[in-house]
Amino acid sequence: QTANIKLTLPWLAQGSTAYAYIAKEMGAFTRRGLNVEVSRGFGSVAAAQAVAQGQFDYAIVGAGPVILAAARGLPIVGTATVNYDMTMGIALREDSPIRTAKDLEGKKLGAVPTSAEFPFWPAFAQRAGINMAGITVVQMDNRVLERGLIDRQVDAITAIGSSSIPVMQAQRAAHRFIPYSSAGVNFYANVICTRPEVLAARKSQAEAVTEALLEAAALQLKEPERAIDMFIKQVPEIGITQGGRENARLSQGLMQWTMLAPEAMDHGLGYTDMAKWNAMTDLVMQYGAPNDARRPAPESLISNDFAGKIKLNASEWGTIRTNLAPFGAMLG
Amino acid sequence: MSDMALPATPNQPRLSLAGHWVSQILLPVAFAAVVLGLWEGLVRWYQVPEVILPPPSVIGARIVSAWPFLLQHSLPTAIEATVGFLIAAAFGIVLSVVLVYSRWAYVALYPNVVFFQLIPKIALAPLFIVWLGIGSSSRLAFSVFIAFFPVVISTLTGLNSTPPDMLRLCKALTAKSWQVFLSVRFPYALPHIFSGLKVAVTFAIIGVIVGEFITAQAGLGYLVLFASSQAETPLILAAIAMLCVVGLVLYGIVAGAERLILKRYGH
Amino acid sequence: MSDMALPATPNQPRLSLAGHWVSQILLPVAFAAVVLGLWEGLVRWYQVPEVILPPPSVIGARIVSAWPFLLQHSLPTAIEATVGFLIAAAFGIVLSVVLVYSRWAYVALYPNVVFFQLIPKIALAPLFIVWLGIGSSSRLAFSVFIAFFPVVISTLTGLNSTPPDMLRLCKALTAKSWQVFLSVRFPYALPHIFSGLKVAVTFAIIGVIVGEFITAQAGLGYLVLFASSQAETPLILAAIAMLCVVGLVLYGIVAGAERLILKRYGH
Amino acid sequence: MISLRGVRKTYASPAGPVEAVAGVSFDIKEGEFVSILGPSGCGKSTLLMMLAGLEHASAGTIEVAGEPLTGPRRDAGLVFQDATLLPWLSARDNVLFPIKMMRLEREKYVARAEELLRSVGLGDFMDKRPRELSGGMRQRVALCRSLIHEPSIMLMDEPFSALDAITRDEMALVLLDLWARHRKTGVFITHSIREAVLLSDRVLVMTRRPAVVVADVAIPFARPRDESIQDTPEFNAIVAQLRGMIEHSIKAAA
Amino acid sequence: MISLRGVRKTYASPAGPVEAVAGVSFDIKEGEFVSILGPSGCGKSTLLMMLAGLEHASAGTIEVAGEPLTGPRRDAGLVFQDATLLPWLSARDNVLFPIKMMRLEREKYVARAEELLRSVGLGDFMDKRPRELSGGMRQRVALCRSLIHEPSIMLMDEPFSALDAITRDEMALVLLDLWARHRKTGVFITHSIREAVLLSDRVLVMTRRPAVVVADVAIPFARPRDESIQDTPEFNAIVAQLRGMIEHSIKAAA
Ligand SMILES: Nc1ncnc2c1ncn2[C@@H]1O[C@H](COP(=O)(O)OP(=O)(O)OP(=O)(O)O)[C@@H](O)[C@H]1O
Ligand SMILES: Nc1ncnc2c1ncn2[C@@H]1O[C@H](COP(=O)(O)OP(=O)(O)OP(=O)(O)O)[C@@H](O)[C@H]1O
Ligand SMILES: [Mg+2]
Ligand SMILES: [Mg+2]
Repeated sequence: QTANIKLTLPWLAQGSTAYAYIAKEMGAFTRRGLNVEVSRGFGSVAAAQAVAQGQFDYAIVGAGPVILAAARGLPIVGTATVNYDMTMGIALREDSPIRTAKDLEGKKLGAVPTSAEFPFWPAFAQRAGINMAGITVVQMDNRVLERGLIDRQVDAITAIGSSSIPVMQAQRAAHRFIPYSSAGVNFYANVICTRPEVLAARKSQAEAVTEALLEAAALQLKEPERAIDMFIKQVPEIGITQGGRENARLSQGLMQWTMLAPEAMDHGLGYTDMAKWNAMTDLVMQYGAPNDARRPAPESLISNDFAGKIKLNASEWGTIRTNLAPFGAMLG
Repeated sequence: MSDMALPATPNQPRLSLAGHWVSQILLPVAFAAVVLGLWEGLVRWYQVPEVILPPPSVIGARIVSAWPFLLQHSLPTAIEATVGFLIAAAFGIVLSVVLVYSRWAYVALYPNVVFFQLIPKIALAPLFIVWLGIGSSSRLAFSVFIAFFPVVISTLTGLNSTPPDMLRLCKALTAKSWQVFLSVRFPYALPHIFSGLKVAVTFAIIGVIVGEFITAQAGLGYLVLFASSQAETPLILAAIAMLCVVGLVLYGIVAGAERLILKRYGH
Repeated sequence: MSDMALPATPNQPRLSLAGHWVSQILLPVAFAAVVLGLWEGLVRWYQVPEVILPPPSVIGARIVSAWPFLLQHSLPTAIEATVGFLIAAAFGIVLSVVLVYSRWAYVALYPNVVFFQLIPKIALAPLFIVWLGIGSSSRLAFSVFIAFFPVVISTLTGLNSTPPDMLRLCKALTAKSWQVFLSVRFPYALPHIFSGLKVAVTFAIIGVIVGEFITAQAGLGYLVLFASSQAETPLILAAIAMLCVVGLVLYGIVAGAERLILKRYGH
Repeated sequence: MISLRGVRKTYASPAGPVEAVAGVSFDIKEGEFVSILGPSGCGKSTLLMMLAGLEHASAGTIEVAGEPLTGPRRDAGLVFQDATLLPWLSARDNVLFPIKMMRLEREKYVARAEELLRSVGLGDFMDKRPRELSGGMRQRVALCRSLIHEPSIMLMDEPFSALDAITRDEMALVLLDLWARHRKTGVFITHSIREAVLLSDRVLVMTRRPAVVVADVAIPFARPRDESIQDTPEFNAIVAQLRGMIEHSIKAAA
Repeated sequence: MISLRGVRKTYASPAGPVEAVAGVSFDIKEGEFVSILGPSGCGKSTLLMMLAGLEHASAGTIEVAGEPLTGPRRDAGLVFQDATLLPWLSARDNVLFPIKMMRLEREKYVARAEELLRSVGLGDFMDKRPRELSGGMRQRVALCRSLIHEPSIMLMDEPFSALDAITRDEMALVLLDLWARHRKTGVFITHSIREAVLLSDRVLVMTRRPAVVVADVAIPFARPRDESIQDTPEFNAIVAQLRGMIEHSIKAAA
């Protein structure tokens, strides 16, 4: 018999999380006896909360929110890491006089407070040696963030590259991007997670969900154009918007660029480097967490039990790297 | 200013003077057309980019090209708004009846109802999601929450506007409470109830849309948000136009029901 | 249900019977206290996590601890809402006067005003930011946009409710239009204008908050959103409580002005 | 026979107690038509409500046929200043409204309702709604309604005050005629001296609030009466006498 | 002298033209007090508005002192059924309202306003607002207001209809007294035959809509008059005669 499962994304359906839909379209769930309902999310933090509260069985959210939720004592646990960089960073207009992170001093910076990169802006600023005192941070809604940059209402925005860059491209606005990772502030993106009690009680189901998603991610890597077609079949509104397909292609490519990491290439898709996770936990505890938070032990939060089963060979990785090169350029 | 005119009836100034339905329908439509024309002209003249403000013709074309899609997304919005409205109406009317028949409840609750009527309830929308999750139940609950208060307040006004002599007559005839309610108080309250319901239906739609902005996977609010995420302003405006249509249709249904029922109840 | 009572005046049912101000103030406050107590008790009993629903005591503590901070963020919200309200009131009244004195404008514009009154304007909020930028001007414009229509509609009703015989008298005395307006029509319209203004002030606040949700660097809407990003539910609720206070204060000012002016104008 | 003995009524109001009726004693005989005259706000309506059992006397007793009155009397027919018809019911259904409220069998009363409507000249208007009727017609419907359940007493609180003078004169004749047919006991409150004299067997005059009865004048005209008596010197003499009493009582109070 | 010759008035209404007044001709002499009686909706108010120059006659002519009337007459004083006082002005300021609207100098008229108010017994109420006054008092203020600018004609549209019968009788006496002092030409619309007879030099009777004048009855009582004439046989005879005419005209039209 099939199990009914609810899965939430961190945000609207985008190329960067398209494998959730592609897994449905290619039958990766049904083959495993799963009937999965994929829901759009309303922010990483909220998605992590929603899964902890049992409104969903599974979620795909960034590592930061997973650690933050755990630090607040919410029951949450990761099963695999799909993408290895949130592509957090500072987006600029191409003609911007800001060349380096230091140049941000004294400027106006737009940000969406509920988005995942916002809490780590101070971490980036500190490590990049920026004096934050003279910077004005303007809170903005997702719906107007990029517009504000293009219209010069702000000098720069903090952004998730895989979301914001496609939007700017669609408006033919050339951009530059300063990733947080350039200052060593780096977070895993897209961790598949659930509640500990689900993992304990239905281990095989958790494994099946993880595998199905990774299988779809692999297909996405190997056949990006077909993957987009499958995605649009599941989410027709992507097709109806004028730049929808292009947006999805960009978002997918940008997120896939982060998969060209030793974790996936050497150990197989879904693999987590526990040392990096430990560093991310430190970052969260230092910058993102409230005073009453308790540091969650990395081992209690994530494991490689289900990861690494799907591997691509070197020539496949080679082709993929060539295909993805333009996206890497966009991320600065 | 033209010369002071003397309206025939105080509340419908000079419409009667303005003559036939032709001018009453044609003129406002013509005015709207002129505004749209100006919009089209100015946007084209100043070459305003489409992301900022597309001309009406582009929005129109987008409505046509996305029509089945818009229709499909109108459905959940319309259904949720309708259900939210109906629940708010039922709850609101029932609470009013309780308040009218129980003096203590009235004194204890009414000021609190007024208080809620005054506060900016929209700020609570995100919490509904936290409490009730992202399903339609939280959108419904929020929509009920904001549509509820106008129903209570106007139903109470209505139930309290029965002529006192009529109530005296009923009392003298030793009528039962429920008889008085069904045959006298409630029918007398209908005009007030409907004016509350008309406010409630527009509020219910606002509630659903705000909810859809936050959580939905379908519906016109979702579509607006989705189109925003793609910076597709023509689709945003097409969805908003559709939203206006849904709003007017639902309002029209309530106003039509009002007409029918008030005709029956002879006010 | 208690026995049917006979209200002395139709619109103030049994308040007079309920007796003194004590019960009229004490009872609702007691009721609110009971609700808060239940909330506190249930949340503690079921150990609901604070992120989901903190007990009132925790919210209270948060209000105390964040007081200077809350106060500081209340200021921009209150100021923008006030300015938005004032602009909406001024524009609304001026437009109504034009409509009342120009028959063509009336016929052409009034149905369009009603149309705008009915549509869910909230969906247009992000476009205001796109058009007017992220400064306070876009929040103000949006707030004016949604607070404007109730002012127009009720001012029009008011200006058209002068007793026709009074207008006949003025005409017989060969009074000038402006004299009639200043000495008769406008003062007669005041009760209606104020009922529109009371709606407008609550709408203006909603407009500013929705605007702040979309973009702001300060203000209570910003604070709610910011607290959401930290999943700090007690602070969200503290900010919302503050918002209610700001809303009630502004409403109270308008209601107070109404009282004063209607006393002067003897309605 | 109805007897009032030392009836008082004091209302509680936010500004303190209001004494509306201050010690009234009189009798009304079976089948007698009594009018009550008095200045505005003197307590006439209060007195009528007490007679209907809708208000309790604060002191004193009201007895109906020797029994003290304790609650609403079902055998009273009420008529108010505004016709208070239900706008959504036809004239016929409005007349039958008391039957519904008293949970009696409608069928038994339909013929009587139509008969009553015909007797006041509304035979062709039975299916009309109140808004399709003139003020006078509406008040005729209210009169029929007050009689439908064969009450033993009609209590009328300024039933014709809202009508224009000509219609009002007509209505007095309609009532005179109705009363001649049904001969209920009648209590009729009015501000019009002429109306009181034309209709009544006795006229009571009340003072300003708190009300007491200052005059009890018998009207000697034979029944059946018609409008022509209004032009007789006797009629005008009684009117002049009553007017004198009222003015005197108002001045005495001031 | 005011002359009406073949005056008609047809209103345009959504349901087609409504003929309100259908050919009326009569004269009103300087200083004469004329009452107009007629059924509801027959066109009396319309006629009065035409006399005030506020409505144009659809056909026929209205001449004042030989000059055709073309627009509002500033020398008319108007009184309506509801006192239509401004609720936020004191009695004094309400009386002075026409002065303000006519852009005349207030100071010159304050004394006259107070004098007028005193003459109707409102000497102690000049600073009161309308809601602090009784219905009769409000209507007295309206009468004073209509006289403040020394009009040559008073046009009164059922000024006492909204009052109760006793107050109404009082008001008729107030008006009789005012008129005795000021002796304006007066046109007085009423539904009350007795009121018309008590006040007027002439009574015109109009038919149902479209209105024509069916009777023009001179009232022979000497001035100054007082209430006592109401109890005389002559008075009642004229009332009976007029009532007969009205009933006849109503029946003829039906
Ligand atoms: N429910 C009540 N509570 C307090 N005072 C009341 C109440 N009902 C009536 N009164 C007061 O009692 C007095 C008498 O009122 P009532 O209505 O009996 O007078 P009335 O003679 O019928 O007057 P009118 O001629 O104006 O109808 C008035 O002063 C009124 O204000
Ligand atoms: N502005 C108008 N437009 C259309 N019809 C009108 C207008 N004013 C009055 N009428 C109609 O003209 C007729 C006469 O009205 P008018 O007010 O002159 O009657 P009236 O004799 O004063 O009645 P009442 O005794 O009720 O005051 C009525 O049928 C009325 O409906
Ligand atoms: Mg009374
Ligand atoms: Mg009239």
